[in-house]
Amino acid sequence: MSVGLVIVSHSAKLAEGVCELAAQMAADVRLAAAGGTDDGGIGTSLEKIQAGIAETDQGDGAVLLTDLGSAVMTAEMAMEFLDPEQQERVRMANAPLVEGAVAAAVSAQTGKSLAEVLSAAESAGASY
Amino acid sequence: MSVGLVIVSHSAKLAEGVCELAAQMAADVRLAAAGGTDDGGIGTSLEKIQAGIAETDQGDGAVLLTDLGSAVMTAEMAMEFLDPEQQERVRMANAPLVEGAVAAAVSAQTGKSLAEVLSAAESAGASY
Amino acid sequence: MELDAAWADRWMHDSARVIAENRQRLTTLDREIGDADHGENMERGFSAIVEKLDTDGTPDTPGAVFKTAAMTLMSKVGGAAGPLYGTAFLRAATAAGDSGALGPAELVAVLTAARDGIVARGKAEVGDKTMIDAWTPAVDAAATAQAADSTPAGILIAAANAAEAGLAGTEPLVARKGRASYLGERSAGHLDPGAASTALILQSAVRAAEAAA
Amino acid sequence: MELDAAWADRWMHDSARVIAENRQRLTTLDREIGDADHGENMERGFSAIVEKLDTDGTPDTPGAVFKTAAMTLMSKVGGAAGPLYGTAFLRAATAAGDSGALGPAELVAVLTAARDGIVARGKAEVGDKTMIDAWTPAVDAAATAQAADSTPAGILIAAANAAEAGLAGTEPLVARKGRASYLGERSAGHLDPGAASTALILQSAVRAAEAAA
Ligand SMILES: Nc1ncnc2c1ncn2[C@@H]1O[C@H](COP(=O)(O)OP(=O)(O)O)[C@@H](O)[C@H]1O
Ligand SMILES: Nc1ncnc2c1ncn2[C@@H]1O[C@H](COP(=O)(O)OP(=O)(O)O)[C@@H](O)[C@H]1O
Ligand SMILES: [Mg+2]
Ligand SMILES: [Mg+2]
Ligand SMILES: [Mg+2]
Ligand SMILES: [Mg+2]
Repeated sequence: MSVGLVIVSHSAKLAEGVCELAAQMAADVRLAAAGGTDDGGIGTSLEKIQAGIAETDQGDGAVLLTDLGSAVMTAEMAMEFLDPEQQERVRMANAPLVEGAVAAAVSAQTGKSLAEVLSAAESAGASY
Repeated sequence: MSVGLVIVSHSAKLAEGVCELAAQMAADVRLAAAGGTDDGGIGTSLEKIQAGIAETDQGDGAVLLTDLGSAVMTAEMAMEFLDPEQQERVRMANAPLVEGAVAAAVSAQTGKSLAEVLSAAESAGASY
Repeated sequence: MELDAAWADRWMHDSARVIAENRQRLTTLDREIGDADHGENMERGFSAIVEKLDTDGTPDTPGAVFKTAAMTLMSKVGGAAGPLYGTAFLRAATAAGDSGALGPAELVAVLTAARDGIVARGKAEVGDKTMIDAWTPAVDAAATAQAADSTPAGILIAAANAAEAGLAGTEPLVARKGRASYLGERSAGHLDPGAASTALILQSAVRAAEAAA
Repeated sequence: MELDAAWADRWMHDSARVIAENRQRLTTLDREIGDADHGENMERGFSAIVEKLDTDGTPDTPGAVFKTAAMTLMSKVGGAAGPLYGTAFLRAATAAGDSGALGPAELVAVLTAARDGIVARGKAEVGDKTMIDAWTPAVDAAATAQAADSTPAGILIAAANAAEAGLAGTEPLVARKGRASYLGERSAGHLDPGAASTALILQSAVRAAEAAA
């Protein structure tokens, strides 16, 4: 098993594209695309994020990556609604979406811990 | 007129999603999605990047944003093939793709210069 | 007049109506300094609240109405306003507790909790050109009115008037939170859409209270 | 034996053949430390070169063959190998100029220019676990062989053997460029796919020269 990733974006295509890209180097990592509103518009969906967490966290935890500020807020809400036990293994990365997702996916693929995957995502931001 | 943006990605969906997101706050900015290979696979396409530059640079210049390192190399090649006059107004941003694209798009929408749009993209990277 | 569950239900219905009427205006404000969807976002959220209340029947307490509003806004809005107003109503529900009708002190506690929820969620301060610039003056005015022994309706009027003034005050500000902050100096000279919807919603609370008077 | 346009044409055909034969192997290497597409990328590129040469006919000079290879690789490969080998062959074409057949010094200049093109494009240094770890020993060995008055075929053999040794040397390295660098320490213990394709291509150059002997 490994840490999973939830890609939270305002655009369904963007979230799917990030998963597509990250999957290239992380064939065994669970990646969930939580993009767009429930009715397919541009925006974020609490329900999609919750489903993404449920799908990707199979016990080793999940890292959430977000695009804009309102995605961060919706993702935070989803995290607050988790039961306390699961809350401990679901983290939001303060990282650039695409670059953080690729770095985190590779880290998860090599079996790294939640803290290591999170830090892989967050240090991806520094390489500019 | 304004500075245009070319979104260079290994994934067609990712490039389109970034354009969708950036267009929300930049209705008048020319945004080109140059994602995926010519035959629809994961990878970058010199031709799509060249077409994206041609489409977005209408005299005020264009900024290229990229996902991974090989996208950077393909984009650099596309820039080298431009005629010298156009070369002067086409720039690659050293910025996180999504965050840089949104910041650059908003900057272009408000009529900023090529240098300002580039710097908006590049300082988006710093906010982590 | 009592700030009971029926009042809270009327508040939500009146909000849905005025937001629908002002959809275009809110979206136009958001076009200037955002992504032109605040009207649609808010209408989607409040029409879903009304639908839920109409289908399930009015809950027993104001707190339960706020809880319904919170959950609905969180899942339906799709923009920043969803988690922000959602958290506001969730905190308001907690502050209202099981009370069947809110007294003056409870009302101030509810408004304060709502504002604090928005701050907890969005980390905005007064002057950042957000809905907080309507909420914080509203909460302060409510507390002042309550200290002066106003009725609940009087407290709501004070809050709504202060929110309206707060909205007007957002015009010269440079945004430091939310999408508008991408615009930097260019965000000055426009009203904040979220502050505008806040003023509308607080005016609805007044009308809902007056309807029962 | 002459390193003329016919040689360059045979070189490209032989490369296409061995790359197709080694597609699986290159992709397996890339699966370990990359994205499992180097075999497909290279086969797509070289089969397109061959198609172009067969359709248009062999150009007049080695330089023109390299130019065709460069343009085709740049537009068809889709991965890092595209701009890297594309730039290599473009610089090789420039170094070859209008020469009808490459003498020993020209051959070394062509190989050096190719390697320098890859460095200019990818900024890798020896030891970064990339194709440069095959190219730089190859160029050095070619220069040494030429200084010792080797024939063009001898120079190519020296280059190919050094590339093969360079490939083997990538195994313990930790990648500092390209996708494999994402893996950090975990990239050690695997051969670099691009160094493997480089060794194959330089061996093809030898065979193409021997075929004319
Ligand atoms: N961090 C924040 N804190 C408080 N209010 C905020 C924050 N971010 C945005 N807002 C409010 O949300 C409003 C925009 O809401 P909306 O258009 O629905 O969301 P979005 O920006 O996601 O499209 C802004 O006008 C502002 O009042
Ligand atoms: N910056 C670079 N400099 C030199 N060679 C590189 C660089 N980046 C990648 N490579 C080479 O490219 C090879 C991978 O090629 P390929 O799989 O076609 O590209 P991609 O990584 O885009 O999928 C690597 O094995 C390495 O030899
Ligand atoms: Mg909006
Ligand atoms: Mg929005
Ligand atoms: Mg590869
Ligand atoms: Mg690839």
